[in-house]
Amino acid sequence: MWFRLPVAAALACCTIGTHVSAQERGDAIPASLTGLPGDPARGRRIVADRTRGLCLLCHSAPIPEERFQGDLAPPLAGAGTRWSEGQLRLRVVDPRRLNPDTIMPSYLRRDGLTRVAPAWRGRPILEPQEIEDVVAYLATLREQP
Amino acid sequence: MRLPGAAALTLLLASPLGAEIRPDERRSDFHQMSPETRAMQTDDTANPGMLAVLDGEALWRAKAGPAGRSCADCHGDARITMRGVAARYPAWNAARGTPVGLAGQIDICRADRQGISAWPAESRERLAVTAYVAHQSRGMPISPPGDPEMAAARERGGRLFTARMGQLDLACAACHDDNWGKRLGGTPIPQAHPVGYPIYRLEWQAVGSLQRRLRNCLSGVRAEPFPYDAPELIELEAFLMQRAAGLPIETPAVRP
Amino acid sequence: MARALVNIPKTARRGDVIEIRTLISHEMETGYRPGPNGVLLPRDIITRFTCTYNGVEVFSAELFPAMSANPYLVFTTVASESGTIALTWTGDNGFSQTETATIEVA
Amino acid sequence: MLVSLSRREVLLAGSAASFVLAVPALASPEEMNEAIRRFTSGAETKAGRVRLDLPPLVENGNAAPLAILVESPMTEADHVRRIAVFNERNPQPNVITAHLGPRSGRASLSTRIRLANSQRITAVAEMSDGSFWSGTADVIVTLAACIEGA
Repeated sequence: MWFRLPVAAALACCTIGTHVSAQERGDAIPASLTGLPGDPARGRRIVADRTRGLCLLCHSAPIPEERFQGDLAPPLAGAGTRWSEGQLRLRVVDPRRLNPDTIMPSYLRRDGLTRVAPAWRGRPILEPQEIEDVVAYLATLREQP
Repeated sequence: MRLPGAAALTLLLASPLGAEIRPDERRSDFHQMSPETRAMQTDDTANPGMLAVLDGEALWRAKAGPAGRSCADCHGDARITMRGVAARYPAWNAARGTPVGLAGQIDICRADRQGISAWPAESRERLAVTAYVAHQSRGMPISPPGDPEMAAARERGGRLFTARMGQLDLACAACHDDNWGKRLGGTPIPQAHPVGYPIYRLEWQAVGSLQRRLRNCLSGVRAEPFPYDAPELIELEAFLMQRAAGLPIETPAVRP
Repeated sequence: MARALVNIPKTARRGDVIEIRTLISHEMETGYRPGPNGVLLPRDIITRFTCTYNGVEVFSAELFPAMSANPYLVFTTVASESGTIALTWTGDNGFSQTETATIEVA
Repeated sequence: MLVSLSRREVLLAGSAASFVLAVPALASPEEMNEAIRRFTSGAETKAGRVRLDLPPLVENGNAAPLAILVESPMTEADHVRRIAVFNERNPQPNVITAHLGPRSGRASLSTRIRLANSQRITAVAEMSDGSFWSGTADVIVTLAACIEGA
C-alpha cells in the first residue's frame, strides 16, 4: 500500500468546531484547512519555536536569530518558489502521502499512532489554523538557500 | 544534503529509512563529543561518574540484610571477579525465565543472597553498584551471550527500535541508524551505542541508567515511556548491546 | 556523607608547585529551579571551600549557584614541608565535610 | 497558541538547560558590572594579565570547563590575592571568588560552571599592589535537542 494514510482520512477527524474542507488534488491540498487564510508572521513564530513547530530540529530556515538549526532535512529557504501553497499544505499535513519512508510526521494526524504520551493523545502536532499560518509563511520563502 | 529544486517530490522530505550502520562505521558516541567533554571522561580525577563508582565500591563491601552479607562476601574482589561481566549483560536468567539487565541481576542477588528488597530504579545505590561493577569491564569489548533465548529477546528489541512511536511518529532507527552524524537542532545525532552506562550526563547533572536515557528518547518523540524495568526496555538494551558488539565498555562515560 | 575525590601528590620536593584536584558529590541546587509542583526548590549549595596546609590556610573560595553540580576545583600550592593537607567544604543546611591527605616533602 | 506548554511537555528541544527554563529574570551586563565594582570597591580594572579559557562552544550549559591563569610571580612582594569570575546572563552575576597568596606558587584555577545562555564571562584578579586586571571569554551554549521531559 502506498498511502497508508489517505488524506481524506487524515482530515476527516479534524478539530471539532473547525470547518475543514480539504481536498487533495494531485500532490496538493488547494484549499485552506479552515477556510481562513494563514498569517505568515504567526507562521514564522511557529516555525522558529522548537517546542511548537519543531521544524528547526530537522530543517534550516532563514531565521537568523535562531542558532543551531538541524540538517536532517532539506533547507526551507526557497520553499515558496518550489511549491504552491497547496503543495506546501499537503507536505505539512501528510508528507508520507508523497514518500512513505520520510521521517517527517503528519502535522494533522491525531489517531492511528503508537503509544502516544497522554499529554499529546488525540491532538495533532499543530492545529489546522496553525498549519495554515506555517504554510503562509513557507510560501513567502522565495530566496534559495 | 542540498537537493536541486527539480526534485520536487522528495524536497521537504528527509531521506528514507536506510540500513543498519556498517560494521566498519560503528563507533562510540565519545568521538562526537567536544575535546573538553572527552577530557572530562578520560581523566578519572575529573570524571564526576567516578564519584558513583567510589560509592559503589563502598556498597560492594557493605554488609546488608539479615545474614549480614556483602557483595564481596560471595564475589570477592570485584576487580577480578566482575571483570568482563557488564560486557555480557543483559543475560538470560534460566531460573526466572527472563532476560535480566545488570541492575536487575543486582536486585536478584539482593533478594536471593542477602534477603533484602531491591533498590528503587535510578536510586543512588543501585546506580552506584551497577557503575562499580560495569567499571570493572572498562576497555573490554561488548560480548553479548549466545543463548537462543537472548536472540529472541534481541529480535523483539530490534522490532521496537524500528517501530514508529509517539505523536512525532518516529522510530529510534530513523535518527540513530539513518541520520547519525547529522544535526538535530544543534546536537549531533549519535549512533547510540550503550557503551558507557551508567553514564554521567551533563543534562542530568547526575549519573543515570540506559533505561533513563531510553525513556528520555521516548518522551522526546512524545511517546509514553515504558516503565522502568519493563521487558521492552531490557529487550531494547539487549538489541542495542548486540548492535554495539565489539565496542569497548567506557563506564562511567560522560555525555552532554 | 558526600563522596569526594581528591588528588594530591603523595611526595614532592621542597618548593615544588603541586596541583590539588578535587571533586565532591553535591547537587548544588541553585534556588532558581522549580520542582515538579512548580514551586522553586530552596537553594542548597556548597558556599565555601578551604584548603589548609599544616593548619595554615593556603587557598579558599566562595562558591555561588553558578558552580556546576558536583563541584570540581583545581588549584596549586607550594610543597613547603611534610605534613597534612586538609580540604573542607561547607554550605547550606549545615553541610560540612573535610578530607585530609598527607604529603612527604623531601 | 492552543495549549500552553508546561515544563513536562517541553520534550523535544528547549533551552540550554533546566537552569535557564527555571529562571524568571536573568542578570544583565549592568548587574555584572555592578558586581565587579563591588569586588574592586570601585577601583579601575585594566584589561590584561588574566587568561580565561572557556571552550567557544559548550555542549551543555550545566558544566562548562573554565580555566584561569594570571600572570604573576606569586612572591611575597608581588602576588595575586583574589580571583573572581562573573557572568552576565545567569540569575546572579557571581560564579566563584578564590583567595590565593604567595603559597599558591601559581595563580591558576580550574573549575566547571553553569551557563544559562550564550554570554561573555569575565575574570578579575586583585594583585597585592591593589591593582585589578581582567580577562574575558565569549561562550556559545549549544541548544540541546533532546532534554528530559519529566
